[in-house]
Amino acid sequence: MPAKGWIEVSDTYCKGCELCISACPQDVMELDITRLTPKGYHPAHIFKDGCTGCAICGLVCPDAAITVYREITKAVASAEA
Amino acid sequence: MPAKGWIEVSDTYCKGCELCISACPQDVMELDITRLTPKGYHPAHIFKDGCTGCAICGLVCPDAAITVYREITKAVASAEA
Amino acid sequence: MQKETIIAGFGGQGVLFGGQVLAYAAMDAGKEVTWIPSYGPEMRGGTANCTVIIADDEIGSPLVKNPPLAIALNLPSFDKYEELLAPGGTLIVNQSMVDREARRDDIRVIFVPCNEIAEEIGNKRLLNMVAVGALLTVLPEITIKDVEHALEGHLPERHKHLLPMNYEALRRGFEAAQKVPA
Amino acid sequence: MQKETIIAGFGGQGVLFGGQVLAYAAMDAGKEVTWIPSYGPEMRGGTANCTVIIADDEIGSPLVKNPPLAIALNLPSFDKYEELLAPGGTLIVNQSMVDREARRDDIRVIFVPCNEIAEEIGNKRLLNMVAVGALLTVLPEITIKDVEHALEGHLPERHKHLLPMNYEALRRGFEAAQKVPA
Amino acid sequence: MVTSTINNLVFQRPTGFTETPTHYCPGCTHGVAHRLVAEVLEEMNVIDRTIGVAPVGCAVFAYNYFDTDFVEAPHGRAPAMATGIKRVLPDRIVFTYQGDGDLASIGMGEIVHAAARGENLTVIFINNANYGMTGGQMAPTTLPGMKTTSSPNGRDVETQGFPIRMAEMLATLDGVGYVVRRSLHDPKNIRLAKKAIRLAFETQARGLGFSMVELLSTCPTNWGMTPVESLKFVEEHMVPAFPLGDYKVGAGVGQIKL
Amino acid sequence: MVTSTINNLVFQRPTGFTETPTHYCPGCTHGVAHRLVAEVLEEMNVIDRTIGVAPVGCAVFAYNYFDTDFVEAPHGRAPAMATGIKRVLPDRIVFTYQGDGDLASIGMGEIVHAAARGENLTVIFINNANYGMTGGQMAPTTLPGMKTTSSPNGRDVETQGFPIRMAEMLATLDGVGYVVRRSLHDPKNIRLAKKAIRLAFETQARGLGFSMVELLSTCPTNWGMTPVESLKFVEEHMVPAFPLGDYKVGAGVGQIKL
Amino acid sequence: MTRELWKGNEAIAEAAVRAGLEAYFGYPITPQTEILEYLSKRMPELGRTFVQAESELGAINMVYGAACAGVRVMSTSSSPGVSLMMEGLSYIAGTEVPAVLVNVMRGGPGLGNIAPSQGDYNQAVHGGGHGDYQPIVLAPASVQEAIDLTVLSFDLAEQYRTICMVILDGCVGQMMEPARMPEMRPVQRANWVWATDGRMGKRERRILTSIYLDPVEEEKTNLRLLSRWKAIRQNEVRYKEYFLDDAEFVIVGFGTAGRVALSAVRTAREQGIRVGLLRPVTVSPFPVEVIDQLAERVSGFLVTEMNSGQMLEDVRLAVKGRAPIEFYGRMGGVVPLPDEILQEIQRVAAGPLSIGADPRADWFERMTAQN
Amino acid sequence: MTRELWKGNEAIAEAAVRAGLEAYFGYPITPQTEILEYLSKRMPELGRTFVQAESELGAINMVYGAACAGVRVMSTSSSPGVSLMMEGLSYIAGTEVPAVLVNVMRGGPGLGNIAPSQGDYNQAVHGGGHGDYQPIVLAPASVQEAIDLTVLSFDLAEQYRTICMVILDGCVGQMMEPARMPEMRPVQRANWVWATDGRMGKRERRILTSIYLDPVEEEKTNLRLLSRWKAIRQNEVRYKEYFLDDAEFVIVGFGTAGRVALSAVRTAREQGIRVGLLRPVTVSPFPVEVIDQLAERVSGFLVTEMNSGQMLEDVRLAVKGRAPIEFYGRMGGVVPLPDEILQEIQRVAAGPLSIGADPRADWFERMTAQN
Ligand SMILES: Cc1ncc(C[n+]2csc(CCOP(=O)(O)OP(=O)(O)O)c2C)c(N)n1
Ligand SMILES: Cc1ncc(C[n+]2csc(CCOP(=O)(O)OP(=O)(O)O)c2C)c(N)n1
Ligand code: SF4
Ligand code: SF4
Ligand code: SF4
Ligand code: SF4
Ligand code: SF4
Ligand code: SF4
Ligand SMILES: [Mg+2]
Ligand SMILES: [Mg+2]
Repeated sequence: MPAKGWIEVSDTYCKGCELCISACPQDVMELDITRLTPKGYHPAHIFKDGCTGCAICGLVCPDAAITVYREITKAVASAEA
Repeated sequence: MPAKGWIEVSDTYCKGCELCISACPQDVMELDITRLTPKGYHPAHIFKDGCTGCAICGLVCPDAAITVYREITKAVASAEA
Repeated sequence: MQKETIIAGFGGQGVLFGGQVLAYAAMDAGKEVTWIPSYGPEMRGGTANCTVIIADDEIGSPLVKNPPLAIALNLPSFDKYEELLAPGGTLIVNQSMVDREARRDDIRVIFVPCNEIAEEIGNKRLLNMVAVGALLTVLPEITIKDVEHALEGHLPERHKHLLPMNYEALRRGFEAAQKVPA
Repeated sequence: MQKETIIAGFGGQGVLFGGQVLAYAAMDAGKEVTWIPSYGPEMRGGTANCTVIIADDEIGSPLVKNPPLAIALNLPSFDKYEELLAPGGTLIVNQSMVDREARRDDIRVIFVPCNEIAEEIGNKRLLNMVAVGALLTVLPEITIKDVEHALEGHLPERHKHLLPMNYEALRRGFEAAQKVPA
Repeated sequence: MVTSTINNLVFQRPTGFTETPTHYCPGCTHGVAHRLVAEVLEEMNVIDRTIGVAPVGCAVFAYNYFDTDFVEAPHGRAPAMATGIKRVLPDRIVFTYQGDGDLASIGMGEIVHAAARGENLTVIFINNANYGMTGGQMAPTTLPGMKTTSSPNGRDVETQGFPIRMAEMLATLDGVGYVVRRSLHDPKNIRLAKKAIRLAFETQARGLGFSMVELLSTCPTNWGMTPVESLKFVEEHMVPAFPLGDYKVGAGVGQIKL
Repeated sequence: MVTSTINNLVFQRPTGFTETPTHYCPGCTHGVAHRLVAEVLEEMNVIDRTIGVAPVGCAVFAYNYFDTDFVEAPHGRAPAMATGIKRVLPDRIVFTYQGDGDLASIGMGEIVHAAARGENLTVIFINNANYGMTGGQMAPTTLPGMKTTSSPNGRDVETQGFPIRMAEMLATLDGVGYVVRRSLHDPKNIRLAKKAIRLAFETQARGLGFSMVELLSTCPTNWGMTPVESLKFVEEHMVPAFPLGDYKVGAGVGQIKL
Repeated sequence: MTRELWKGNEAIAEAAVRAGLEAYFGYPITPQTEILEYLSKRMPELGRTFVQAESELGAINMVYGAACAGVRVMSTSSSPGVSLMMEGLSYIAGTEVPAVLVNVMRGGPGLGNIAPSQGDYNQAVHGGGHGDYQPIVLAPASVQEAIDLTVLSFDLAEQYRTICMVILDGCVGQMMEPARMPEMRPVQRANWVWATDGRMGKRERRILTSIYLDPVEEEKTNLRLLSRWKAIRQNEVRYKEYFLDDAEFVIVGFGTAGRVALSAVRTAREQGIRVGLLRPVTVSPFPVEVIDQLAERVSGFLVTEMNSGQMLEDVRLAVKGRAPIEFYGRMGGVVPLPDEILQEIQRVAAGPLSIGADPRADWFERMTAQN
Repeated sequence: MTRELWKGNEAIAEAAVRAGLEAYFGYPITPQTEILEYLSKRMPELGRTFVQAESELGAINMVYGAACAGVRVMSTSSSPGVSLMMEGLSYIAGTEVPAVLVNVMRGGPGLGNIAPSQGDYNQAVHGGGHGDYQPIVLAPASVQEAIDLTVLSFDLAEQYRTICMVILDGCVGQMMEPARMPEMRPVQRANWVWATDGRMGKRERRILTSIYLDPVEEEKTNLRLLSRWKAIRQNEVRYKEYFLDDAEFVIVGFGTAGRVALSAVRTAREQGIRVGLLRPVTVSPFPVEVIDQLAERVSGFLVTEMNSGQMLEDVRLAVKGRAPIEFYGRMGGVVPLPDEILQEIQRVAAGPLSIGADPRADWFERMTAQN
């Protein structure tokens, strides 16, 4: 079961260049044409599940607009072990 | 019997640098300390027989001061042949 | 006669070409004219404007602080030039891009929905021509015919097929402006 | 008091150092002094000269056209400075290198066989000191002692062993000049 | 069995950056190069003692984006200015950030001599095959046949000359400790570019001589392409003309383990 | 059998020279380089349509010695001036004659770009490891440890950098048709140098691109050696540091038969 | 020729082509780049020489070379680029070959900005390069003038074997105005007696150089340059005057500052202020005589420039303390507007004016007070 | 300190070292090379920075970098080399960092020769670089003055965050005179609030740049430069006067031309001519006030320079037509001799003099008549 991840795209920095979108291996990104950034761009966002938190979008983003998180699941000993 | 040659060194150009002297394969050159050029140098000259007209002195002279001649001997048909 | 017009808007709204068409028309009409763009550093996007001065005699300054005429194709330009316009002057405003009333009452503000009209004609890039048409209502020295000739003479070949649409844009803009009560 | 001296000769004759020794002596004697070489393009060989001005007060021009004193170490310099010397001036000439008499009679020309004297002393490169010695006969403001101190203080270490020879050269030049009838 | 879930932050804007958004056009990989430099300076923990030298070119405002001291050099002279700084502050990290017009055209003399002198500088060289800032004129790195505003019929090598490969050229100089070429056109190459930038700064930090990373970069605006098309152009046309690789890795640099 | 004797003139001052004696120091091989150029121009019969560009350096007065038109360029800018001339007079033979300070230091930008543009020029490059004219300061070509008036303790590569090998560097450029290094320290090498100079001018005459011959040369005056010792110095110290050889011979040039 | 709408920069490029420009060497720099871009297309079309040089240093020395070859040659740049040409310009002057250089000035010093400026007046007029030499410097204020003066610059440069500079600001370069282009002149090479274009079996060899080791020879060269300069001062002074006949006050301004002043002068006239305008067209040689005459009768001068008062000094030299002089300048790329100049006119007309005053210092006080 | 015999060039080098010079960047050029050669030995001995740059362009930009780092830095060159520094100087001025540049001027224009000259006065004083800026320019006339002014140049440059140039001619550079060296000052880095020397955990980041895209910002910068210039004009004018108290005629000359004039003045005094000498030590700021006062009472000025009359214009600006001005100059490396100046004094004293005359034009006529 693949790692689950998600991202935040900053409206301050995103210029809607689509580089992240074309780079995302999971094809879960697109421009949010319903919104405009203060600079007047349609920012990128995740439009469906499947983000693995691989951070490739962040790697290719020329404007350092993306923050990537990944959910990590690990076993822990039960209390009365 | 080696070719016979001789050279002329121009007082206008010679600066007595001795490059020709050290380059002459026959060691027949030296500075003529008995003479001064208009510029005040002792010019190079041939001081003994043996010049072969190889022109090496001319080749190394930085001041194009040397003219080289070589005597060439060849057979010719006699008049009444 | 000397009349100064400033045309302002977003980079993509054809501000500079709108001004050039006006300049060509004025020249062909035998007038003196200057066209000068606001040329900033190599910054992409942002707002652009140009100043067109039409006169009978040698023109002095190619720039003016308080023009009698202006076209504002977007809100920032509306805000800026409503303030700067000379008292008694006229401001053509692209209604499609502004959501407020005029503030000054010592100038005349003509609202024209340039985008909508252009889209009706079938090419929203013509919004600048709509605005120019509207301007002509207060610039009698230049006739629609003059501008049409200018377009004919100076529109790049590859756009010549758009001439009729441009003509219509001019007319529709002119009419729309006329309808506005003085 | 201000006295100008020009020292001239071939590049190799120690013209510049001769002048510097004079300058050091003057300085140590508490005088104002300037030393300036003729600095030409980077041409090898050729003639060199320097001007030494000794005075009690601030010195104006470091150069003069007609010096009252001069040393000519070779023929070209003799020719040149015999002409330029101020009337009533004195010219020290290195007899070893010139084969002619003086032409002017409104100046004093002192012939000293600098090369020969230097060779007698045992180092022909000292010919400049011989000439300087001779000059002192007409430059009472500077004593032989002054020059000797100057040499002591400013001769490069590696040449210090030559000091006695230099002193002798000065003295021999001085004496030779004195012998010449005024 | 009980499981717990932790949310890990795996990627974020480098702290080596200021908060100012860049003035670069959308998709311009100048921004990627900036970020990589900021990440490296952060990882080496030298932000605090770094002085950058901005060029004249689109990166003229680089000084607004890095949280380090910065100066702005005359067109092409960044290596000379950096030399002046590094020589009097040898314990600082000094880098220049230069375009291809700046470094390979007007600044040729300064870059070659900084390299020949083995100045302990790091040079980030952005090769985007044109003069971006002034509107897309031909650069020494413009590809043969490539149309620019000053080679309107495509660069004619007969009259306008051939592209200069700076990395190869500088590699002939003994003063160079590290000179390589990388590209910014895809994630893999971006990772390699970052490694190279790190190695370049390590070269400087260890006093191993001049270091330069040439980066193949895009100029969507003047190329008249979308950012995505531009990356393709780099891959398909620039990489063949400017082969990626290590052109000189000095002995000492080879030993560096990261 | 009868024999007759003819006196053959086997060597003389080239007619490509004027009658002016040079201002060079005794034994300075600048003079040899001059003579070889004059001989080649004479043999190619182009004296009449040749324009030379003199540098700032000891060769500043080169224009006095060649019987051709001549201009005198600002320090290091000869390749730019030559470009200006050749571009408007493409059927003329245009050459620059430059020292190592002129070409490899201040003139680095101009020489690299003339080469990169593939200008049809011939460059005679005199490498004498110092600035002769100004009195023997360090040049980019000064050998490590070599004492000059501006490296009084010997060139310290740590602070004063490493010698630049121009021929090797320019050979990396596509615009170059012919670039080689020769030496003037003995008859054999002088003959090879002349062949190279001939080939360089032939490269230009055939429009095969930029051509340069780097010549290892002496500076007895500033080296503080006799002319003969200077030749030895070239052989023993300069040749190892600046290997003789052909660094680029373009396809077309390879075909030239003399 | 009919009027066409031309952008200043492109008009200069085309005018040079019409004037027989045979070779162009330049390097991109805003706000001049359109000239280079225009010629990168136009020159090859015509089989002429266009080279984008590696730098302004390269460009000016390519110009130097081509000038020595005897062809019509030009470079164009903007302030920082022109500063890089100073050594080359001094060599060109010392070698006495003709060359044309256009400087589309921008805000400075340093990298500054690309807005219109006149900050390089001193550099152009009083010689930014080393040594004694005086270039001819033309200052167009309109697109038509830019065309006419570009053509003229080649003729003057060749007639006097001198550098001829055309200095303008971004306004004139970026502005579009109706203008008439001259007919295309055929490219012909004058057979200059000095050109080093190869002997070609016709003549003795020639040398072009700026080195004169013997100071006496160098001084002769300087005197030769000065004698040309004398002729230039006598024959080539050009200026435009507006409302001077009855003027009580005279504004002096060149280029854009001059034409902005014209608008202000007209308004002032409407308000009954007897003010006139003198717009130097050649700023070097400077129109000294006309100012000299005006100084005898007017009650004040107002110098206006887009710099801190550079031409001001030349006006002061011409006025020689006979009339009060006031100054108004904007710097760093700020273009003065007619209203500002009008205010200045009113201030000056209101008086009082003092001959003793230091116009630059007073202006500085006003500028810093208001800021 | 005792008097030692120093050669001008080497004295400047040692004086800079004593003043705490931390870094030197230069390129060889006659007649300045001794400075570079001296420092190539001296600086490394002291563990300080010496770099022989690839060119003057490289040198001035290394100076620019080191100046931004906040250390005492200097370059030295001669005319053609200084012309190559114009862009860099304009940047340094626009960035408001202190830097010292020495120009040992030689005959020009172009390559010219290496003889003593004052042909770069305009370039130095009126700004050879683009844009509006004014450097401080000091003009020593003796070895002692060369030492003192070199030391002063660093203090002034730092105090006013400006360029300070020292211009001299080959005479002063090559001459030996007895002089006193100052004590060695310890090298200490002032903690400049502007220096980009790395944050080092102490502070926010700093930026040094000369670009101000917004013309209004650039204008503010220009005004900042002008306000410093105002202070400089008020505080830093320096000159030497000789026999001025009762002078009927005043010679104005700087550097070597000034001290040559001194000899002539003395002889003229012996001949009963009431002539005095004003020798500007700061040619920028120019000693306007003293000339202004003299203009009120003397009956004539004689300006003498080793150029074609560059400082002459500044004298004319100060005199404002109140007294006649005559000029005598030698060019191209020719050094005037006292006899020549004396003749000129006699000519001027004999009169008649006209206020209206153009001193430069009259001088040119005399020069060409006699030749
Ligand atoms: C001396 C000088 N010449 C020219 C310019 C104009 N100019 C500004 S940026 C630039 C070229 C920038 O191209 P590049 O270095 O490739 O950087 P890019 O914008 O492509 O990143 C030029 C020519 C200048 N500012 N200064
Ligand atoms: C702009 C400029 N900088 C410096 C100089 C001084 N200068 C004259 S020749 C020369 C160097 C000559 O050395 P090189 O080029 O090696 O020629 P060489 O004399 O050794 O043959 C220098 C630095 C100058 N004339 N112009
Ligand atoms: S890459 Fe960055 S800037 Fe471009 S769209 Fe994605 S988030 Fe926005
Ligand atoms: S983290 Fe990976 S998967 Fe998630 S959006 Fe970014 S690129 Fe796509
Ligand atoms: S020709 Fe040969 S043998 Fe004769 S002198 Fe010259 S080098 Fe010697
Ligand atoms: S090589 Fe030439 S210059 Fe030297 S000594 Fe021989 S002939 Fe004379
Ligand atoms: S112009 Fe080109 S290089 Fe400059 S920011 Fe835009 S895309 Fe990037
Ligand atoms: S200085 Fe050196 S290079 Fe110059 S001529 Fe003399 S020996 Fe030759
Ligand atoms: Mg680029
Ligand atoms: Mg050399």
